[in-house]
Amino acid sequence: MTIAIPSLKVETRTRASSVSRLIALAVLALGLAAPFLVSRGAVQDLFFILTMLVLAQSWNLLAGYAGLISVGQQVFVGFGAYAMFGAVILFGIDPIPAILIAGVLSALLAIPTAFFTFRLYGPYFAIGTWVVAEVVRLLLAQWKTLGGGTGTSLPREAVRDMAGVGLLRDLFGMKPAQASDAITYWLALILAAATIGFIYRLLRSKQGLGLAAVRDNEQAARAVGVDARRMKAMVYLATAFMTGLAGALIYVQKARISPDAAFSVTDWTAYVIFIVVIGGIGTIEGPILGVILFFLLQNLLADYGSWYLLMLGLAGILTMLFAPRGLWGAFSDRTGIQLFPVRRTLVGGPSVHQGGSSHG
Amino acid sequence: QNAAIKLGYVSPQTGPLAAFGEADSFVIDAFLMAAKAKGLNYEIIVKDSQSNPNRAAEVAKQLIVDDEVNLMLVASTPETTNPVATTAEAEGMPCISTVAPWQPWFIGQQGNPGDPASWKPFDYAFHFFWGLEDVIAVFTNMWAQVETNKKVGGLFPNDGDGNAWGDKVVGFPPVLEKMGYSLNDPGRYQNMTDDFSAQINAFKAGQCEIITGVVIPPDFTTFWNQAKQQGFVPKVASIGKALLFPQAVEALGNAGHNLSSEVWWSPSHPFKSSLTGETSAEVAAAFTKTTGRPWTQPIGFAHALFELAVDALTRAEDPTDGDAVAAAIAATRLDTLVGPIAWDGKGLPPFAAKNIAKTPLVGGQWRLKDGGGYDLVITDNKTAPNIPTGGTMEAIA
Amino acid sequence: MTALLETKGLKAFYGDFQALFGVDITVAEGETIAIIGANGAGKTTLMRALSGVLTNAPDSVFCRGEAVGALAAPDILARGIAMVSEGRRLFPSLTVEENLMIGAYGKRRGAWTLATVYDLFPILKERRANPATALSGGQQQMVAIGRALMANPDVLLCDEISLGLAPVVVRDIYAAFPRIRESGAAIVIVEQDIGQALKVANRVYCMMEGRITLSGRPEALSRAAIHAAYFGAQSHDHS
Amino acid sequence: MSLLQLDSVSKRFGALTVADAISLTVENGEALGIIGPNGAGKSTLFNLITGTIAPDSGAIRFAGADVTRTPPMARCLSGMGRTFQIPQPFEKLTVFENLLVAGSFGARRSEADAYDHCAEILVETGLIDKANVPAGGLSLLQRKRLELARALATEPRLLLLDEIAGGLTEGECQALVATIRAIHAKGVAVIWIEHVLHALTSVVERLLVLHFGRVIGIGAPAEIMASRDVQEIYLGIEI
Amino acid sequence: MTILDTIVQGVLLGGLYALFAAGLSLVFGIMRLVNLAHGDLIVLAAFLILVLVNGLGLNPFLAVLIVMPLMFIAGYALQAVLLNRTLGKDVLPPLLVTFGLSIVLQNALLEGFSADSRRISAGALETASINLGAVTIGLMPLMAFLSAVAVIVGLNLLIYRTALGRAFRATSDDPVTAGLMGIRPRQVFAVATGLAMAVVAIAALYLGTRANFDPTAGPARLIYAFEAVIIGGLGSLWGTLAGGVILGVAQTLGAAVNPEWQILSGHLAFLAVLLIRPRGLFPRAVD
Ligand SMILES: Nc1ncnc2c1ncn2[C@@H]1O[C@H](COP(=O)(O)OP(=O)(O)OP(=O)(O)O)[C@@H](O)[C@H]1O
Ligand SMILES: Nc1ncnc2c1ncn2[C@@H]1O[C@H](COP(=O)(O)OP(=O)(O)OP(=O)(O)O)[C@@H](O)[C@H]1O
Ligand SMILES: [Mg+2]
Ligand SMILES: [Mg+2]
Repeated sequence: MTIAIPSLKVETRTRASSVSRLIALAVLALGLAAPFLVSRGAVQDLFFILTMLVLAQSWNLLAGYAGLISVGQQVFVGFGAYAMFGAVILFGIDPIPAILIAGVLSALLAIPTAFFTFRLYGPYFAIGTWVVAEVVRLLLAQWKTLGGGTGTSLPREAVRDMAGVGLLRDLFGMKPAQASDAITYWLALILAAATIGFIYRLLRSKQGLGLAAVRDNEQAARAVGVDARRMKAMVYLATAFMTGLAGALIYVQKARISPDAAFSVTDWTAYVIFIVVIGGIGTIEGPILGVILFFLLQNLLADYGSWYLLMLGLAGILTMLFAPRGLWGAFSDRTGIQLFPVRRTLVGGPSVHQGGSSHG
Repeated sequence: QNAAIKLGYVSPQTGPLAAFGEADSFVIDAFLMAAKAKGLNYEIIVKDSQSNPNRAAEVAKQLIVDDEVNLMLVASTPETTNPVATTAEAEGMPCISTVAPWQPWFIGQQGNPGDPASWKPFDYAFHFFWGLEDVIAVFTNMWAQVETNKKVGGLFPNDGDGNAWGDKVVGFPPVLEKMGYSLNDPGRYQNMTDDFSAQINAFKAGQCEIITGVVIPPDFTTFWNQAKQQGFVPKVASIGKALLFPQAVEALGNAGHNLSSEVWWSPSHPFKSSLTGETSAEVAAAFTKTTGRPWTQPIGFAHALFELAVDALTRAEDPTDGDAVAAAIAATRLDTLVGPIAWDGKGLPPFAAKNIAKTPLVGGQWRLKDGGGYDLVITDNKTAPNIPTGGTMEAIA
Repeated sequence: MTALLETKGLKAFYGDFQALFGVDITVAEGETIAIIGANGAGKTTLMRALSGVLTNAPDSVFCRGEAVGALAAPDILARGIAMVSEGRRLFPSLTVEENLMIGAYGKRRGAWTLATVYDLFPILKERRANPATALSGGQQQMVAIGRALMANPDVLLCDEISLGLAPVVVRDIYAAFPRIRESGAAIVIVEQDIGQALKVANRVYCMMEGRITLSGRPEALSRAAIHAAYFGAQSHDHS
Repeated sequence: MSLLQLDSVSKRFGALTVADAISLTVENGEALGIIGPNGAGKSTLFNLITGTIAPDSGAIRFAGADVTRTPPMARCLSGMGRTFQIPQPFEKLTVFENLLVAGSFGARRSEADAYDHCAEILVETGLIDKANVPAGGLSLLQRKRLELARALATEPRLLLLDEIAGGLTEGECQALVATIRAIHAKGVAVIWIEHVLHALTSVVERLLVLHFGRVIGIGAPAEIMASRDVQEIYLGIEI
Repeated sequence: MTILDTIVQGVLLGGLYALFAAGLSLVFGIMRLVNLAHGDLIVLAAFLILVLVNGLGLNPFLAVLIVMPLMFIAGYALQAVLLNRTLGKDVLPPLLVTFGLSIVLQNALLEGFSADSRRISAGALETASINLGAVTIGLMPLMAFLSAVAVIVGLNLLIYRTALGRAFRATSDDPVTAGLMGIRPRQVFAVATGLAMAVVAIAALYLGTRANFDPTAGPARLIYAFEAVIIGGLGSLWGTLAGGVILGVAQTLGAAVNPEWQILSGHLAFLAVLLIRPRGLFPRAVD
């Protein structure tokens, strides 16, 4: 017996999401024009925000959706950065293609590291990722051609003659430093948009549905045919790729690298975790909100040195205790607003009511 | 009245390197007062690197882009000076840097430090300090005062300083060999190592009577205690970095007696400030009076940094033009609190001639005072005879 | 006279799922009560509510007239109510003897000590140094009962102590009950094994879907009524 | 060739034997009922069949292939659908999405292909009104229904049901029986663990009695229910 | 016989690591709580000892006796006020809260004590040693090792011989049933963390006398402590000692080859153990 449901339809969009789609496009357009509209300082601030956003979205995908709590993501930032430096210094490749190479190499690095860390669960996994990051840091610190523990700088010409710099100079009369700022900024913008786009698409795809199932109940997910291990491995690889790209991009802009800086737990993992947790883990909106708050906090309090970090630590603790779903989570729970909805809503059909509680 | 000239200053004021930045606010306050008295209009924007190289690069960018400073000043350890100088160079911002031996500063900023043929000078980044050749000369001069078997044990970590000191080309090994010392270098260790038995065993086996290296304070404490426990007591221990600050030596208890170290500045240095006319002794005394803390070596260099800034900016045709300021820096001839400074390539290999100016270096030994605490006594001045000694080298008991 | 233990309109919830809908029972000093009912009737939930594992409205459970509904398990235990949990729940990292000793953690004194418990279940003395989980199911159940006795309770709550045990073993365990009663404790047993329950109880409550549907002295209840209550079909016309 | 074949499968948890050399054959399209006291090892048997736990010895064949060591995910893809005794919904996903996971992964379809099929099952199992409600907000009975619906969405050849009728009203129970019959009528083999005997016996062709992890009887329901052993062990009533 | 000396020094170093790890192991074993602030708490205790030694001129060994109860109280309060709220199925809250705590502690210490690197002076003991011919054993490292053994023997006696220890194990197995025995799990957890902090005070003494420390020295110690716990296996204190020794010996052996390999060898030994035995060398039977 089959029951025909002629008017059945599945919708994934809400009014808020249609609005936010427009807003996103406008923001993107405005973002692209930013180097012509705002000061260089603002462009650099935006670069910082965007790269941190990429790191935060990646960690959020890993921890918030795949349940893999890593405190060792700095391994991909540092490795990506070193791969880029290696490609530029040793092979004379232009920094921009070198960034791509770095992303790919980071994803490749994820294979052997997953081999170790995926044997571990929960807190063990977290510690395991940290140790792996230390091992990679110590190994790279032995690589004398890239400066060993001292670190090294990108050749000045590499950045100055980077693809596109000449073009910008000719077209808009930008100074090389300004032009390379603009280029790295655009790359960061594209990377951030692509990361969010990728994560959003993933979550709305069949794989995303499987991922959500694994997050909610791994045992049941396996029982209905979801390959939880593969799913997690895939996410781990994807985040390694995105994090590696971000790391390489950040260090194109910094132009100087050392193992301690590139593999800093504080800069590339602790801050990122705070951003995600304070903003709202397990949502796409959370890290966006979090990174903006983080930036404001940093600017307001940077001159207070250790007080700033102390406040950040306290804010993280308080959020975890009193609003474990973060600021966006709390907001969304109260208002039902979601800018990036992933719900599949069944509408139409004989007796479907389009009930109000369509938000989770 | 002209708009104020803006100086950006980056140093580690918090974090593990904070001892280096300890004198900053004292030096800056004194400088602003002196500048005002002279009718100069300067604004100084100070940024804390938090001892973090990432942060140092970031604040340097902010100073250049947001604050639009006219000149970048940076001090203390390659971890701080290198990211800042790299950023300034990329941005076309003139930069004066100090308190890092020149090799880790210069070579450490090259794309491929292992390939001297690829090294290039900088257009905007200038550095003044001594180099490894100086510290080698000072150390060996000190060692020559004591009867030893000329067997040296080396402690070089895998960091900016350690790699430079231990370098087979520009570091200690080639020079020591030439001078008839044999160097026992077990290899680069990581900072914050908990056990030095491998090194101690190697030094014992090699019958080393002299220990040298560039070690961070916690590691030196670990090493020195362990060495004593293992019955390894060299006649001479000349260590860079770990013995700079009196607090660090005091942390060794009585075991700090007669340890020796490089001395780049002290109250007995016979130099005067070009800005205030004060002598070294006067500046040191003022510091102790204001802060209640003993004098430290970075005071003189932080002070000199500002002397150089004023000098270059006054001479520059247009202090707001980076190229003009860079040209003025390159043409400097100034007698500062740390000695005469000129980027004239004196005592330097050709590749570094443009960007480095050297300051005099002597050697000293920490001596226990009767009432507790330590004195740093200058024990060797062959490298800079104008700086008076306060005693001669003694072997460690 | 106030009852030793009493519930008044006791309700219990698991999230938004209601498992008990106003249960009233009383337990008098020295009495043995049996609670029977089909799977999912709410018997375990009732036990958990009585023992403080689930907290309730304060005035839904009374112990000697004191409202104890909102107290946590250790406070309930301090008032002399101990429980043998469904499924035994021994501590696997403790030996048999340690499992027993931990029953005395609350330091209530009385007739039950290690010696008297070993006297009641001699086999446990032989196995005292073994990890508790290395014992057979029946022996484990003895440990669970002994552990609860070590607290010298005034009321002993037993949830399905015959669960998964062969009838012979069940008989052995029930053989201990007269001795327990002699020590003065009232006993509340939850049983699916109706035969056993009816043999030892002074009074029986039958539960169905979170409510008491039948109660009385065992000899006064018809087998048909109980059987019906047990399997859930056409039971409502009894009670 | 039989659909499912267990060959002397055993499993122990420490000292506890929960499956004791169980051999069993289920044919294509057959309906088998499993009964046994609490803790007899019924759910464990399901876990062994579906791969949630691995047997200590013995072999399991499904649809002609040896699946003794294959993971649950692969067994689902080869046609086993199961419900959990304690419902395990994906709490943050809606009811419809819960089915979509099963319908797209378990039945190897694209997501869009699974829409119609999943909506049909929602109607069939009476959950269509709750389609857009997060599963975390369902009552226990609805959760159990969701378990069934989700198992169906994987389009199984063998459906394993673990105590899904408990707590239903008579009317609901009959509706459930009708649903399961309809599924069975389409040729899906069913293994059903149930305490609600009248519901079970009105569907299954054979009944298996499990006690202490051992098969103590298998055969036509009437025959099994009449056996003395079963009456004594399962009902605990001495006749 | 340098190799013998290398191993002996590694074993002694392992004792120090085990001391760092013992408190962590206790807490980890009883409530599965991963305390990322453990290293910073060691540093905090070291500063407390320092204040007593410098301020009141106390002997450091005496100062520890005062700091131990202080740290016990701090640990008790920490668990009761903060950490108990984070326990549950989800591993994220405890990780994050202790991570936040680590940052807070480091920076509060920076504000309070500045970044200067400090040291607790133990006088002549620091450099004293016992000469056994082939090997020379430093007195302080030996005392650290013996303290580690003593702490582990003590904790094991506590855990396996006392009512409190039974309560620890029972609560760890099953908090709900433990409640039915009159045990208050939250209180038991607080006592456990208090004890762990008392052990931390002992670890702090040896940290502070062996090398300099500063407010940011914690995390570097934490990672070794964790490795020791995980190598040893969850809940096994002797395992933790073994884990510490494995780390220490791996480090000294690695350094004997080349100091570059010192720290790396420790980490690699850790990864190797994980590869062979993901649950550690002496895991608890039930978990
Ligand atoms: N932790 C829980 N969460 C949600 N529902 C629960 C929980 N525990 C029990 N229930 C439900 O509450 C109802 C009553 O369960 P309870 O365990 O009290 O029954 P019982 O009479 O003891 O049954 P049994 O004979 O199976 O032991 C059942 O429908 C059960 O499924
Ligand atoms: N993972 C496990 N570890 C240890 N023991 C277990 C485990 N799973 C089940 N058991 C035990 O195995 C026995 C059989 O359990 P199972 O769940 O199979 O029983 P069941 O027949 O389904 O009972 P019910 O009717 O209560 O559902 C029980 O004693 C149970 O406690
Ligand atoms: Mg029950
Ligand atoms: Mg079951």
